[in-house]
Amino acid sequence: MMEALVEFNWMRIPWALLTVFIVFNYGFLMTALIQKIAARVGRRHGIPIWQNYIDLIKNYALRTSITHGVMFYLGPVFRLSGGVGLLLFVPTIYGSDMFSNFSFAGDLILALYFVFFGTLGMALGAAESGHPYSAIGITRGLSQMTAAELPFALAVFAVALQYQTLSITDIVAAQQGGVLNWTLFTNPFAVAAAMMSFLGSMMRPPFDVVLAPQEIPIGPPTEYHSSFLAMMQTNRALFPIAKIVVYMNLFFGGAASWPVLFLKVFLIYMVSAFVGVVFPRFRVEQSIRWFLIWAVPLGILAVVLV
Amino acid sequence: MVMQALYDTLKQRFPLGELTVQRDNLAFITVEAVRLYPLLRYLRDHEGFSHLVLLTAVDWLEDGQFQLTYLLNNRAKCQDVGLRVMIPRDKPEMESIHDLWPAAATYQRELREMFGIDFPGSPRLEEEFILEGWHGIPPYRRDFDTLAYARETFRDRPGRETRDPAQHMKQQLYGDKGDV
Amino acid sequence: MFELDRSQYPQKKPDGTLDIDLSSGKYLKLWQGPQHPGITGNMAIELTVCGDEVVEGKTHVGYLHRGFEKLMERRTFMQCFPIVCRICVPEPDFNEYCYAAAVEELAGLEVPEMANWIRTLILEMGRINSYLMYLGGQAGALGLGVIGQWTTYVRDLMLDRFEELTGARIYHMFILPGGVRDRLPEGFAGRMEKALQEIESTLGDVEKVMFHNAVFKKRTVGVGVIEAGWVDSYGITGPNARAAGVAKDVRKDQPYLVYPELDFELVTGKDSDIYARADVRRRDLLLSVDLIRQILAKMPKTGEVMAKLPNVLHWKIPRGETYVRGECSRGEYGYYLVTDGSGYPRRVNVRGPSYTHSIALFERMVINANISDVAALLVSLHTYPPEIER
Amino acid sequence: MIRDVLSPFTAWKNLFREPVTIKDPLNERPGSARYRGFHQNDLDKCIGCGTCETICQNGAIDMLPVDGVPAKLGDSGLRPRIDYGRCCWCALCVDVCMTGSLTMSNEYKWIESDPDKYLYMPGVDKKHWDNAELGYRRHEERHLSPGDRVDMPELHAEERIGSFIEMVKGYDIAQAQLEADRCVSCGLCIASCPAHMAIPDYIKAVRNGDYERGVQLLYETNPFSQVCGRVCTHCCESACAARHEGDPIAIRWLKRHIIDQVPQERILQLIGKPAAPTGKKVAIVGAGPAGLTTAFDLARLGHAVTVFEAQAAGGGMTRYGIPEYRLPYDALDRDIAVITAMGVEIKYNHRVGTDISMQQLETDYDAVVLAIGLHQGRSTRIPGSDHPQVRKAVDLLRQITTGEKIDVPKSMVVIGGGNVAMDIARSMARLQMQQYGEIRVTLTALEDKAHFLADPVEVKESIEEQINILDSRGPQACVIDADGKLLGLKTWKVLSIFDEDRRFAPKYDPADEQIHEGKMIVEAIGQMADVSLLGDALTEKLEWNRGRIQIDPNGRTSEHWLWSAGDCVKGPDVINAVADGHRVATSIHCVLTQQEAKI
Amino acid sequence: MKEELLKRIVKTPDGQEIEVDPLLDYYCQEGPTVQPPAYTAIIEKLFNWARSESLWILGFGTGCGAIEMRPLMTPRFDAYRYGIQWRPTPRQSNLFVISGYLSTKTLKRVIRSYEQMQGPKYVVGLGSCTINGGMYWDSYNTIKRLDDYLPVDVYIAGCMPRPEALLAGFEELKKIIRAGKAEGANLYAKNFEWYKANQKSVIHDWDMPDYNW
Repeated sequence: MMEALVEFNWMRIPWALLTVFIVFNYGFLMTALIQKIAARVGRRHGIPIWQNYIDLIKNYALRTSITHGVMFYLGPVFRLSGGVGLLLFVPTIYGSDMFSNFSFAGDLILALYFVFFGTLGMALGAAESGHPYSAIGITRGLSQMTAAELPFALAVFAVALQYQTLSITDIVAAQQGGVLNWTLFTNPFAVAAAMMSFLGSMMRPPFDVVLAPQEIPIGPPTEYHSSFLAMMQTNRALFPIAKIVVYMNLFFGGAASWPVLFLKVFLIYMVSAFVGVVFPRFRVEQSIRWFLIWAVPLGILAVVLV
Repeated sequence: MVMQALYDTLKQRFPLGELTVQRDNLAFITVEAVRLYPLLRYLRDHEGFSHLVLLTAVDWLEDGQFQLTYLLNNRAKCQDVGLRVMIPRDKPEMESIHDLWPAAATYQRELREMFGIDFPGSPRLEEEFILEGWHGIPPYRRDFDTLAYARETFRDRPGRETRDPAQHMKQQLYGDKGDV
Repeated sequence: MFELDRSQYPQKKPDGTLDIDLSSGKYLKLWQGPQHPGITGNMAIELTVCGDEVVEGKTHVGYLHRGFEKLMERRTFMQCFPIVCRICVPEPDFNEYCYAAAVEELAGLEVPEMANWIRTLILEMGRINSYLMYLGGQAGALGLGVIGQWTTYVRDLMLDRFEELTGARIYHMFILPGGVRDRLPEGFAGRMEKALQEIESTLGDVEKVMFHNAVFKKRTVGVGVIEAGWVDSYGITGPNARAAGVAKDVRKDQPYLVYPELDFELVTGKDSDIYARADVRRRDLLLSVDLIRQILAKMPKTGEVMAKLPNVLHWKIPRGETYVRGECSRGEYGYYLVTDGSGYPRRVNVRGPSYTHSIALFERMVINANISDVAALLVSLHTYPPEIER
Repeated sequence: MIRDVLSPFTAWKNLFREPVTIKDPLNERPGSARYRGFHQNDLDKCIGCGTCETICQNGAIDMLPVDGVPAKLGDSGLRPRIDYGRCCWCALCVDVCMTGSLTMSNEYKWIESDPDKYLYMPGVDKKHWDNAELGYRRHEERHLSPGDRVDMPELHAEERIGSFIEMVKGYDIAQAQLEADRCVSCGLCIASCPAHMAIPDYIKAVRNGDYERGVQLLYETNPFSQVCGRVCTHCCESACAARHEGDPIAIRWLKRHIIDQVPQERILQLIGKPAAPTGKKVAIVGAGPAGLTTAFDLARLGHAVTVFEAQAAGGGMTRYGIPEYRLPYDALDRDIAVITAMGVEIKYNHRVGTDISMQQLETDYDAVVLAIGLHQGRSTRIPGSDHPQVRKAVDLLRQITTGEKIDVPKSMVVIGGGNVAMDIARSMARLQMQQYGEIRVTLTALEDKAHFLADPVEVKESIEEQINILDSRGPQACVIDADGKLLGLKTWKVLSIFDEDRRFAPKYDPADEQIHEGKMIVEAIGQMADVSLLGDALTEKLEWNRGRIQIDPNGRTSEHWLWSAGDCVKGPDVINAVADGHRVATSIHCVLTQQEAKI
Repeated sequence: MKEELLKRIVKTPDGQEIEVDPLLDYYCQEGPTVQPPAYTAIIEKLFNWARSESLWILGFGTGCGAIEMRPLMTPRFDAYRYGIQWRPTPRQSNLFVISGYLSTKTLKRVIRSYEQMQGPKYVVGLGSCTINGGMYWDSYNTIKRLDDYLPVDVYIAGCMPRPEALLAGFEELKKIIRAGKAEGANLYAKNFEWYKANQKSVIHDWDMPDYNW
């Protein structure tokens, strides 16, 4: 590791930025596509595929914005840096020199940290906005997040134990050589626990009580607007994909090329949409209970089995 | 006939006023204000009129009276009876019935706001219900002129004018012809 | 195992009111509405919450108050007819019917039979619309948006039928004192049948996705229970009462229009929770579909649609008062009309079922509810604010 | 449980179904056939009655003049302008429209940044939906105001033919209120009434049962309500908005109804006392409607009025020209009694020209009004028309009124197709019935049935009374036998009446010749004034216009002291005579008071 | 004024006492200012295009017209196709659809919601009642002319306008935005005094600061 730092290849920085750029664009298009697919279930066409770009420009183009304080301003920044950070410290394309980013420096723990980092930053920022809906959203978000992270942590623990490493790159490497080498098949319980957690962290029903437009519209980001919102939109394209990349790397054999990555990310993303479209949302204590009853035992089982 | 029978039964217990049978299953009975509460309770507990359909008021400005109408429904027999209570317009006050039907409190709040009729003891009577920041005559009273109020409070869009056909024809066809 | 004992909050003052000191920091005042997507229309609820639990709720209405009852006092009997339907947007026809029936009763007008059939048809079509809207809203309040997409679509099919029959989508203004405006257009029954089939098939999907849904059940079963004893004290009518097992339906109790000639059984439920109410409404919707089929099959082919009216420009009605009711999708809808012999109503009072449901009843039910359930609870009472404040 | 988890996923089947979205909702969705969209107005059909404005509960409709649509009788020239900032598309205006001109298209999109642009005059402001085929139309039957007139109770032909009893019974209160209820109070009729009576107002009085108010309104514009309530030519009814789709309101009968409801003494109280005397004196020649109206007006203003009447009773042509079954004499007497109660002195049996000269009047009075009517019948001048049994209708009618003995023929022929012809035919029929028990009256008219000059009701009633009406027959000669006895009338079929220049030049078909049997022939083809009373000097001095005295718009002749009014200058019509009387009275009053001021 | 808006001393859970003046503490007191467009015309053009293609409607059904919003956002008309979306919070919306009549009570909330929206923001008046009072022209409780209280960009006639008419209205609004003429927010800032005076003349219990973004 130390050598790696010494031999730091400065070319990695533009490559990393390119990664961010590709992922950002892919994220925009893919979320739009998923929205279109969900719209199809509702028997309509849905937004144009480029709608996210327009919305982004629009939000940056707004002439006024107000702030509720420093933390309010920092909230989206934290969120975005959480997203970017996560993306940069996981190997996006396995085996690719250009798109491995700084994964040499980051391990599972760091990734987990980044997953949580944005949420916490957001919590601080949104709390500053002073809106009761934000506050309620945050309390719900944090408690649900905690519950949802628990099985994920267990799954990661199981995987780390299984492959005896904390390096994501190594974990991916261990899964190469055929579909059956994927953690999905080598440790299905861990994957199941992690996917349950994944559902919980994607802010889709049945675990979207944090946003819940019908009761606390729309939770933490209630007060965010203009460029703050634009920043969060950007993050919304990056962060889920970064997270999915982690999942993909840990459980689904990683991706050795962009097309494979696109496909796998899309499919994993679709899992949450597939469930989300057809279920209403749990109350917060119901979802916590659900995680504790269904996901955590699986996680523990996974750890135990390893 | 059924309603007449009910009236006769009630008459034995309470002094009642005029009976108006509107339909086979709907009648209105005039009652004195002081008799209302026990009568309502009797109707609810002993005659099966357990559903308070509505409670509202009518402003008889010319007679200086408010008419309060309590409409009760007997679900089993599918009958309605309306009790009319006349109270003086200059001292609009009536006994509250919120303890007979909790839902009546809402009606009483509305009457208080829209007619200015007081129901001492009814919960949240002082709170604004429908209107906000209203001053002046309660709007449902007959002497409140909504058009005049609207004209003076809000602005209409200019550009409107109209002619009376007869006047216009007079002016066009014969108004200043023939006469000196 | 995660239920907290909250019985200590809030304490009661000696006079029975709740001792809520906002500055203690224990409680939070939370407004939902009027600008709030979870609220059914333009109204507001003011919640005092302690943690996730509501300790007190107040309904605020009046955002849609236009003073109909006052405005009608300065409009002639015919001029009132276009404005009454505005009292309830999603199901305006009951206003038209109840108002027309009250006027007809006091003026002694006999309505032609054909008109009564068409009126019944319109009322049932309106009921379907209203229920479809409700189903979408109920699912949407819990985050199941796709139901709303489907039901709004099939509701639109019904609106198309409304449009060809009455000439408007929302405010039909078709039932006027004396009868209805026109007969059914050519080939109406066939197109209606198509729409009904689409509605039925969509309802099948709705049943699968919404009613046989584990999460939906989790959120609604046992939540928001109306006790049977409340039905009378809170003036509960319609599906809310029927879901509590009280078979109360004006269509059966005091049959009006052509309901005596139609063959139907009341839909009732037992559990009186949100799920039961939704289910009663779904089955009631299917009943309406059936009723429309019956009406179209049984209705006469020809006949007058309007009674002979006097010149409506100076139509005077002798002194009298009456109350006319109908069973709308939310419960008992009624018009109390007082005339004084002039050309204008002396007083009109509109009894919308939401009046008691969304204020007295809701304020009672919301106590000790979870904040997350408030929107679903309100929707499950199926309230339309404009009929509360008029 | 498992089912509850899995069954929601069935929703995903929609992924493979085509969305139900409308591709191009902006263009693909025309409103339905009954859609209540934006308004259309057929400007030619619209009569500007303003009923739409009256019914609009939103106060959305204004009535405004439009370039190129002049006001004319029966059309106010106003057209509705709708404020789409008020309209609620309830279509009550369409339902209530008296002509069906106002309709709605099925267009419904109108976007505007400037809210002031929503004042819209359908038909005038050109829009792309002006000719839209679909859209809301009124139901075939007009529901909101009844279209059929309340039938007037009348004597049946059998009952009435034997006597001169008034045949029209008059409405009772319920009937009158029903009829008055039909009125939409648009006021289009006022302009077409020569006297501009306040028609909607007095109809309203009937509706409200306020007959005293009604009488007051009537007397404001017409002292001959008894007469006009029976025999008025009711131009108003031809301008009535209700006429377009249904019967016009029976304005005439309602007027009669009002006056029938109030006792004579009460009428006198209601119209009040005349003003203080002015000391001015006015002479009026002729106690017909024009003369007496002038007299009434001037007397109320305080002038001393003397009326000179050649006959033994007042009323002029209304008494001597209109048969009793249409206008009973006591009704006429009641009207005249009100006028005399105002202080008007009527000198009966005073024939100006013989009993007193015009010069005398000129010197004795401050102003003189000539209201002598049209009492001379015109002649056809066909061969044999100088036979003693060939009579003029006016003379015969006068004889019937005065009760002179008439030699009633067993059969007779009437020439003429106007109201006078009907009157004489029906009068003679009654006399025949009384005397012989059967009716043999033939009426020949130049015009065909569709163009009869007489009131259609008169024609209908005449036929009911067994009068043989023959149309398109041109009289050619009175057939007289060798003994000089009148046998009948020879007529030819009329081919056309007017030439291309609309001049009177009848063409006949001599092949179609008929002889109508009759022991008497009555000419009823028009009347003229008997101006012999003027005297030569005055006749010379006055200016004339095609046989009538020339007058200015106020009825003043070329002589400053002489006015002329009524049939003799305006042609035969009661209500016109009344209107003329008002006009002349106003003019005289004005002149007299101006004189006063000068002194 | 409502009790909760009065100045008061509040005791925090940890025993501190703080003075709270809700009108000052909870709201911003600064008035709105006119916001200039972007420096270069081409950027502003791009921005205007983006603004026009991304209309986020505030989910506030102020009147009956709201009922036609649902069909608009659902399969039949699917306004999402046209870049129209629905937002539950005023902060994130830039199009306020006033769906019909406004009672004075609602007007108060509408003003607050409008002021909380970020500029440039647009207002669409739906139906007759926003133009000249509509069928409530003689009501004591509804405003008659929306443009007295808020700057309005587009009106859609009808009672109520159908979803198709709404779409046509939005298309018209897009044109106006693209042409750079939808400067309602600046108009509001410029004529702030006039708007406030109008608002206060009908809202009798004015218990909020003059401007509360």
